[in-house]
Order: sequence, then C-alpha cells, then structure tokens
Amino acid sequence: MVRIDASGLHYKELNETIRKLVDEGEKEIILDNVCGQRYIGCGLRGNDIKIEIVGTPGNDLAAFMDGATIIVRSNAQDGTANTMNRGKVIIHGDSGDITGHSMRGGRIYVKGNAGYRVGIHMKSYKNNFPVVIIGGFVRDFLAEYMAGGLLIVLGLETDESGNVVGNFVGTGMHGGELYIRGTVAEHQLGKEVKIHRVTDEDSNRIIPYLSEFCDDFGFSLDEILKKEFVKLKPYTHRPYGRLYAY
Amino acid sequence: MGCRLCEIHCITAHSKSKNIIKVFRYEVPQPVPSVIVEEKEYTTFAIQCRHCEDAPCIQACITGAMHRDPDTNAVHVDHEKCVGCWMCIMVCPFGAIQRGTVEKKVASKCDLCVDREIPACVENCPNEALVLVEVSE
Amino acid sequence: MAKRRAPSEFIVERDEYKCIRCLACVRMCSYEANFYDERENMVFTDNSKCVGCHFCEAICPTDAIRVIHNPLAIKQNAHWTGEVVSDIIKQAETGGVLLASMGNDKQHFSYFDRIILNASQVTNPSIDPLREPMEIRTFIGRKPESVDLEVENGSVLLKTEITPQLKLEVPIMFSAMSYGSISLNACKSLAKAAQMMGTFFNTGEGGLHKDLRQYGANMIVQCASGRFGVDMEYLNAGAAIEIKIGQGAKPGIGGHLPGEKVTEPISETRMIPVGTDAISPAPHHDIYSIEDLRQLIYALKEATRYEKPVGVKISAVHNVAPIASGIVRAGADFVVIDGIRGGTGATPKVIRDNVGIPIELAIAVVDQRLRDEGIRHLASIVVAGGIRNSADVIKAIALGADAVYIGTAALVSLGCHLCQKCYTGKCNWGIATQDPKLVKRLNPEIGARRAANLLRAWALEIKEMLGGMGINAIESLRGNRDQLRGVGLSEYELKLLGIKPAGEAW
Amino acid sequence: MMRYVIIGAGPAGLAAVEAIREVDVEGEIALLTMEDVPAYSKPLITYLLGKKVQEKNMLYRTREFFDEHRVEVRTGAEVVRVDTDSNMVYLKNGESLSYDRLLIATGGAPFKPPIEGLEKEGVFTFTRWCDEKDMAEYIERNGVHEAVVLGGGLIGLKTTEALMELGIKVHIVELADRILAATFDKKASEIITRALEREGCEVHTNDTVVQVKGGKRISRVILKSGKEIKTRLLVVAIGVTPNVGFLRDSGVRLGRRGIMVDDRMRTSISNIYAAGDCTEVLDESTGEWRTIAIWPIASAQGKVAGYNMAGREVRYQGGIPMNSVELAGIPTISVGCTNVEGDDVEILKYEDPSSSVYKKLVIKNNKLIGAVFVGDIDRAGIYTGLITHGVDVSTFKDALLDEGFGLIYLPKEYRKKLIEGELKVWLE
Repeated sequence: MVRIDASGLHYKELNETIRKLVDEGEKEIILDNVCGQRYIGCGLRGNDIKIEIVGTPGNDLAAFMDGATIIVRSNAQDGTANTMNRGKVIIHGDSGDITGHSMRGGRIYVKGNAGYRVGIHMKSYKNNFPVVIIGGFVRDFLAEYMAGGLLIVLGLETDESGNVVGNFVGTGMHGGELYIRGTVAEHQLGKEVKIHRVTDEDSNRIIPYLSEFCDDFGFSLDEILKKEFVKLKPYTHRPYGRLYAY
Repeated sequence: MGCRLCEIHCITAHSKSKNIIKVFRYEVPQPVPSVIVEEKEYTTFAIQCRHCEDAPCIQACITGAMHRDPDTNAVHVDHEKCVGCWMCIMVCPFGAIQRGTVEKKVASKCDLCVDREIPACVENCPNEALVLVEVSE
Repeated sequence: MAKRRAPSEFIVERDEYKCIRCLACVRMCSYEANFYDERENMVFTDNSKCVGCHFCEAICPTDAIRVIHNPLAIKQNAHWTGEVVSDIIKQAETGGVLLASMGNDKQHFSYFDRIILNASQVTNPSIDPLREPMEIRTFIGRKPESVDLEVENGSVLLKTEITPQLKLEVPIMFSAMSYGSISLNACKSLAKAAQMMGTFFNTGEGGLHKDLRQYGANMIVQCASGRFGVDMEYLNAGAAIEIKIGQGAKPGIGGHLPGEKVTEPISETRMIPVGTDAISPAPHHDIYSIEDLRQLIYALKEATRYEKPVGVKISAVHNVAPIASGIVRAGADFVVIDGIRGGTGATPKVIRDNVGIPIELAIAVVDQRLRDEGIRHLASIVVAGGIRNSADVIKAIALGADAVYIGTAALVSLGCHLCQKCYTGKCNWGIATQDPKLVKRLNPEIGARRAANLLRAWALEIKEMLGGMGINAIESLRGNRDQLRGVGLSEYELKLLGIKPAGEAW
Repeated sequence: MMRYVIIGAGPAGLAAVEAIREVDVEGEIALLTMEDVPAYSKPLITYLLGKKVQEKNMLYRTREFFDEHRVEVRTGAEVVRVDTDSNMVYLKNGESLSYDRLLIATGGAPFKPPIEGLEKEGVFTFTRWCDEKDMAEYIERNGVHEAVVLGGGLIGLKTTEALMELGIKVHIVELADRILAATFDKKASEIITRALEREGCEVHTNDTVVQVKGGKRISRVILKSGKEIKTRLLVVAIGVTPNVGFLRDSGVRLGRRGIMVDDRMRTSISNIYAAGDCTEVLDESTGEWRTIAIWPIASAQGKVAGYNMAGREVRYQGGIPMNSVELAGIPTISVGCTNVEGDDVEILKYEDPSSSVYKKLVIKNNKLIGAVFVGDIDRAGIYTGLITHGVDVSTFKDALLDEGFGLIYLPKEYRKKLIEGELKVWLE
C-alpha cells in the first residue's frame, strides 16, 4: 500500500505517479489531499487494483477504466466513469453530471445524489453489464439514450420539489432497465419509456447489487426494500424504425 | 463469387471456334466445362482437376489414356485411347471428371489449357479467385 | 392503391446477338434487376430495380450489356429536375426521410475546378522529379515552438522533445469508414494499402474487427459520440486517435445504424447486442464546449499515456475557423475538416446536399486563422470531402492543409461506381455491404493493390506538379497560396481563399 | 542388389513395378507374363471385338514404360512351380529364375462349368486377347449371326454388346432371376435389361445351358427350361477364378479361392507378395475377405505390394467392390453394398423413368455404404470417396441426391484433407 500526497500536484504528474506505481505492481494506493485533479484512474487496467481518494477528484474520474476499483471518500465531479469498460467506482458523496456516460461494464455506486444525464448512452454487451446505483436523487435526462445495463435510483434524499428524478427520464432509451424507488410521474418521462411493475424476478435480479451497495455504504437492505420500486423500460429497442424512405 | 464465368471461358477455350459468341450461338454440342462452380448459401467455389499426386483416375484407367505428363506432372486424358468406360468418374473424389460431349464420348477434365499460357478460367476470373499454383515436389 | 413507382432512372440494354445466356448478370445483380425467361430463352431487366452500379456491364463476358441513363424518365425542366420530382414521388409513397449515400452530387460547390496551379518558366528553374530528390513525406502532429540542437562528436542531436507524430510517406490517408458501413474486405483492402504505401487508414466509429488489428501501425482509431467498440484495447490498437465530432456529409446530425444491419460480427466489433440500433447521438454527451472537448482530448491522452497524437474531426461549417482555433487550443494534435462533398454510407439527403461549406474555403480560412493567431504549428490540418485526384490534393495542400483524407476516391479504386445506394446494403461491388455473398466479390488482395496503385499514381503526379513549380518538398507547398490562381471567382471568394485571380503576377 | 520377380503383367504387376522403382532404383526387376504381349488391357478385348478400339491402343503401358523402369520382360512365360526354399520360379519351358522378392499377380482365369458338349468348336471363354483373336476369326469364318452368352455379369454383357455391334443377335442366359445380380440392384438390372431388349437382345433369366449340341462344331444349345437356341457361338462368361494352380505345393497359403495376404500384401511366405485378382482382399463394405476382381483394387494392391517389397512400409486398408460400365448407351456405376436391406439401412432414391435415370444410395450407421448410378453418373466419384473414406453423412444426408450436390456439402475437414491429398488408398 502506498499513500500519495496530491496537494499541489498537477493531474498529469499525479496520474503519471499512479501509472508508474501500478506498472511496478502496486495494488493499493491512497491519494490524500486530492483537489480537483482530473482523469484519476483514466484507462487504468487490472482487476485487483484499488485506489482510495481522500479529497475531491476532478472530472473524468475512471474514464475508460478497465477493471480497477476506485473509492472516493467525498464528492466526485462530472464525467465519472466515462466510457468505463469494467471496474468499480464507489462514491461516498455526490457525483456530477453524465455519471456513467457510455459505460459498457462495471459498477458505479453513489451514496449521495447525482447530476444531470446520469447513465446517458449506457450499453451492455455479452459479459459486460454496467450497473449504476444512486443513493439519493438525480437531475433531468436520467438514462437518456440508454441502450443496456441497469440503473437504480434509490431516492434516499429528494430534490427541492421532493422528486427522486428530474424530467425527461429515459428520453431515447432503447435498451436496459431503470428502477426508481418511490414514484415517478408520467410527465417526467421521455416518450420512449413506459412504467412497469417490479416482478419477483426483477427483484431477484437487482437485490444482489442493492445488497452490495448497502454493504459498501452501511445501509440496511431491509430498510431500502420497505419502499416500493417502479421499473422503466423502453417500448422498443428500435425507437427510430420506419423513419426513412428507401 | 459465383458468376460462373470460369465455366463459360473454359467452354470457349475448349471449343472449336474459340470465339465466345460463336460457341454459344452455333456449336452443338458444346464442350462440358472442366471447372465446376459449386454454391451453397454463402460459400461458392470452383473445383477442377487437382492433378493429384497419387491420382486415383490414373490407377483406375483401363486404357492408359489417363496419364501424367512427365514434364508438367499434370494429369491428362489421351482422347484417342479413352473408350469411355467411366472408371475415372467413379473414382475421382472431387467429381472433377465428366463425360465429354463433343465427337467421341471420352472423359473430359481440366487440361490446364495446354495450348494457352494461363488457363482460361484463371485469366478471366474477375476476382482472381482462381490461381495457377505450381507445386514442386 | 397500387404503388406508383418513380420512373426508372436507368435502362439496361442487351445486345441480343452478343448475349450468350450465361446468366452471369442474372446471378450477380443483388437488386434482382436482371432475370431469365426460360420459355423465351432471353434475359430481361426490370429497369425500375436497376441502381446504375454497372456491375452486370462489367461482368458480362461478351460485352453485351449497356447501362444507360433513361433520358426522358421525367420531362426535362431546369427547375423541377428529374431528381426533384422523383424525390417527391418517393416521399409521397413513404412519408419518410430520403436517405442518400456517398457525397453531395450537386454541381455548384467545386472551387477546386476554379483554381489553377503555377509552373516555373525562365525566371526560376523547374525540377525533374525523375532525376532529383522530391520529398513528399509529411508528419502529422504538434510541432514544437523551436528546436534545440546539440552537436556532439560531430553529429547533431535533437534536444527538443517532439510529441508523437504520424509519418506519412504520401500526404494522403484513407478517411474514416467503419466496418459496418463498408465490408470487412473493403476495410482490409484499405488497411493493407495503407501499410504498403506508408500511410494510414481510419477505423471509423464502428470499433475494430480483430482481423484489422495487425494493421495497427497504419491505423487511426476513431472515438465518436456512440463510443461503439471503444475500450482500452481499441484506443491502444492504432497509431493515433481521432475524436469525431462531425462528418462532411452530415454536419450536426448523428449516425444511426439500423438494428437489422447489426449482425453478429458487427455486434462484436461495436460491442452491442445483435439487432439493436446503433445510435451515434448528434453531440458527444460529454462535449458541449471547447473546454469539454479539451477534457476528452486529455482523457484520451491520459488513457494512452501521451503516446499517440489525438485529433479532432469536424465538418466544415460557417464558423469553422474559430472552431478549429478552439480545437487546436484544446490540445488536439491534428484537426480534420470534412467539407460539404464528404461521403457517407447513409445520411438524410437534404442534409448531405445542403449543409456545410466547400472544403476549399474551409482550408483557406482555417489555415489563415491559425496563422493569424500564431498557432498553426500546434496542430496539423487534414482535409477531406471530395478530393478526386492529385490536383485536388496539391491544391488543398497549397491552400494550407498538411495532408488529405480520401474516402470516395479510395472506394472507387476498389470498384465503386458511385451508384450511391450504400444505405441499401446491397452493394454489388462488395464494398458497402455485409452480405457475405456480396462481400467476397471484393478480393482484399486486389483491393489493396488497386488502392495502393492509386496512391502511388497520385504521388508520382504530385511530384511532377511540384517539380513544375520548382518546389522539391511538399512542406514547401503547404499554405503556399502564391502557387494558386483563381478563375471566374468573385473578389470576395478570392479573398477568402487567399489567392489572386489568374493573370495577376506575384 | 535386390532381385524382384513379378508374375503377371496386369494392373497389379505394373503398379508394383512403378512402386518398386519409386523406392529402389537399383534393383533388378523381371516381369513374367504367359501372354504374348505385356500390359495390354483385358477389359478392352470386348471393345476390340466390337471394333471400338484399334489394336494399337490395346496397350495401357507402352514398351517405353518397361525401358524407363528398367524391367526385364519375359512374354510367353508360364510359371508352373515356385520353390520357396530355394527362392526359384520354374517356367513351363524348363527355364528357372531366382528371386529375392516375388510378386504373384497372376489374376484370374475363366470358370468353365461342367456342361456336356463344351469342348465343341464355337464355344469360347472371353478374357484374353487370344480369345478375342480366335473368336473374331471364328465369327468371320462362320458368318455367325446369332449367339448365346452364358452369364449376365459384366463380362457377359460387355461381350454381348460387342457381338451386337457386329450385327449378331444375342441371347443372354442367366441363372439368377436377373442380369447383373452381383453388382447392381433390381431396379438397375431392370433398366439395363429393358435397354438391351430394345436393341434386339433376348434375355433368359432363371435359366442356364445344360447341353451344347452339334457335331464337331456347335449348332444349338439346350437350356434348363427346355428351350433350344440355334447358334454357332456360345460364350461362357460366368466368372473368373484366381489363377493360383501353380502354387499348389509351394507353401503359399490359399484361402477359399485366392491367395491370403496381410495388409502389406505379403503371403504366408515372408518374401512372397501377391496382389490383384488372384488374392483375397478385405471387402471394406462387408468386412469379409474375398476375391474382388476389379481394376482399381488390383492397381492399389500392386502399388502397396511394390512399396513393401522395396522396403517402404505401407499398409493397405482394404477395398470396396465397384464397377463402371456403359451398356446399351447407358452409363452405370455401382459402388459398395447396393443390395442390402434391413432396419438399420436407409435407402435414398432418385428415379426419372423418362430418361432411364436412376440413383440409389445406401446408408448405414450414418455412413454411405453403397451407391448405384444409372443414366446419370455425374460426379459419382464424390460418393465413392464418401464410401471409401467412411465419412459421416448425417449432417448433409438430405442433400445427397440434390441436383447441385457437390463438395460444398461435405464437412470442411474432409474437404481439406481431400484437397491436400491426405486421403490415399494406403496408410504410411
């Protein structure tokens, strides 16, 4: 285990140091005094690598990451896990906009809230199956263009108007599943998604992830399951068929 | 790609007139092509005599018509000797020998266009799918 | 009501004397336009199905077929052209967006044809490229502000650290065409040709087929808004990364590969399930500003450890110069500008034909802007969109480009006859199709040879033209607009192009 | 230096010569034949009789072949005894030869049943060139225009055809209920019978010749059924039997009919080999050891014998009966087991009565074991390959008789082996 004091370090320096350590075989790195440095864990490969961030990381945390685990002790910024392929990001505070943008695999667990366009264009392929769980609320355009994977919003906190999610939920969504604990009004939905009841089968599928989420943050699974979930799924995986004249 | 032009050019090369239009307009019967195009779903290939090293057709030939050219090692049919017993057709595992149609009924097979520099099928394959490979022993 | 057909655009004529009923044309037409009637022992054509790809004409062993334009398909009218009327008929039938392929085919955008080149006469000597060295190698990437050298034991050492560059033996690359939009054999042809000629091909945004990995040293990988097939392996596979923002054939709009075209192998390279729509949204969701773009550029540089140049491709639009300036300032090592004639596998026709600006103007204004701002050396400019021959290449470079991308020209070298029906996926030439039966009509060995030949030929011609101008290195031509003159252009256009009218001396 | 003696100049003997020379360029090879001409093609005598072949084309290997392969050829050399202790062969003319390796490739001799009057002039067997010469001369001299052929097998029918070419009306007498019973199935026999009858031939089945009448020369035959046929020519063609009489006291072990050999074509005596029609061969289609008198097997065995004699160890895997013959203008091919029935056997058929086309495939345990082609023999060799190479056909069974059936339907693996020439008649 290695600790790095990130204070005053430019992101390029900090990330170069991390990459060097990983190349040398280091498995566990703790970064202290992180203050807005971007791209931490960007493109990082290796399943058994763990990076703990004390302080606030900058944008594009864990972008293109392929396997490692990153734990953020406070808030994260925009672009977290952008186009991530595998790995896990655990955020003990809030996460910014486009959390999980285009991610194809791995997990993002956020204890607090998340910004706009969470899970946008998430997709899954074969063994790659992305999972995003947000503990609190999220802003507008949740799951926009979503093509695959699993997205859960728990609503342990609500926004100014008492909502768990913003407007335009699932606009352009054509794959994957979205679960919201609590209620969502029809007017909040994009025109491509429909509300479904959660079946036992659905519960069985999502509970393992929820229980992992609870373990990571010390929540009680029973407490969380007390409140009902709704499920949102796209009408079709071909939202733009019959659009063209051939 | 299944255009079957190799068959067309094989027929022409072994015809009397050697003129592609005349062969198909006037020559009856036409020679049988010695290259056969097979097609199934997405696969297509052209098969002709492989001039096998251990050629079963030569072994089975009762007249000695089927023979190996000592210079080129290619397998040829002596049309004068062949009597059309079709033993060669019976034993060729490629199905590359056919009953000839022109004049005497004798075995017809790829002769690698002996009178041309490059076999007609190879020269005319639009996709260079057919190539002439010399195998040295 | 019975469907009313748009009139046939083409007529397939068959010389009855020459037709030997070999049926090659019948077997080969993927549009099933040709058919054989056994009773009549005749081959006929349903002209309404003919797309004018000329494949049957090319394959006919007796030269019996002529594909000709139907002259009076629609009554001639300068304003209501046949195309306009046919389009209306199609839309009246379907109510859908008209799709089109390849580049803009309208007449009025070619500045290349109105620009002419200079040559040496008396006052300065021309150079014979056959006898004297002629340098057309060029490097794509950021150039340093200055170069520090050190002399040690009589040899000169470069002290300045140079950021990663792409070395081009000819200033021509194959532009982004994804596996999916074109066939794997077409990709292989271009990849191999790029390798043979010491230049680069571009994967497009469709991910990377495993068979193309071996060409990594001559490959640029693309990262677009759909992020299809983008993972670390992909990003590390090529020699450079290109962020695709826009494309000349469809500025401002996204891409959409319909689910029925997402077959097993396509699904594998794009990393999406079989049969789902592959939607490339119009914008990148993480880029709403130049600052956001910078973020992605550096995310990619961080991910690949600053070992590869990262470029940005945009379509040429009204604001292209300031945008390009922003891109350079955002840290791109090269900027790709794709003009209004840029090609595509599928795009709404109305966009293809009406959005964007000609590449000639875009090159000139971008080059000028970057020079004015003193940042021209910070990034290379690669231009694309309707480059047809070596003259276009040399004019583009003299207007300020470092190198060009060719797409349509490359496909034509593979066999494309510009029937512009790529979106149907039935390309008879085996290029813009995934039908295994059609794909194998393009033998990648032949394709590579032909595409490489094209580059070789252009390289020779470029050397001839350079020699004529008395210039012995392509680097000396870049932005050397004195070598160009305009014919029949307005004063303001000349000003934008930065060239003098023909007839005016230095 | 090794001394090879080969008895018999048929396909087995000549294939052995080729094989020996591939391996051993030094050794001496002596080839003995009781005939006057070596390397003439026995099957061609019917064509010669029918004037479809000229005499000059009777040889399937020329004089140069023997020069090239440096073979000492002795014609008219009939072996009467082999002494396996002293490694000597003795000829009828009193000469003797020593050998280090001996190949017996003496083929078969026509079988003559005990019928009264068979010694009369005008009664022939028809397997050798001299038979053809004699018979042609006899026909010419006696102005024969009606003949009886006893035996409806391949030799009988090819002879029939030749006689018909000469304008002779032929009666075929066959003991079984149909002609070609040994090689073809019932349907194929029927088609051929009809074709022969159309050309004016009379076919008498379930019948045989019991007596040959006449003076010194045949004038008529009497059949078991009581029928009498006036004829000046009777051809006895009811089969051949291995020509092994001279081995009686040699110690070379014989089976029921022919010489017993191992898979290296070695007889019970370690330096004596045997190949061709005089041996008993493993019939791969049935697993039985029996004589199969066909050209391709003789060539293959000769080759295997030659290799082993010269020191290259290869093993013969056994053969499959197969015949190809064109009768009355109809090409026919028969391979393997064509006459089997039963629950474990699946039969695929195609028939087009209008064009006398008939095809039959016999499948057992997912493998093709027999095939009959009548009228249309295009690409029949592919099926022969499937039979001899024991290819599992279960995945493409339904397509076997499709019009476009070809190599493309075969398993890739098999196709690759074929194309790479890995499938030979012997194993290294």
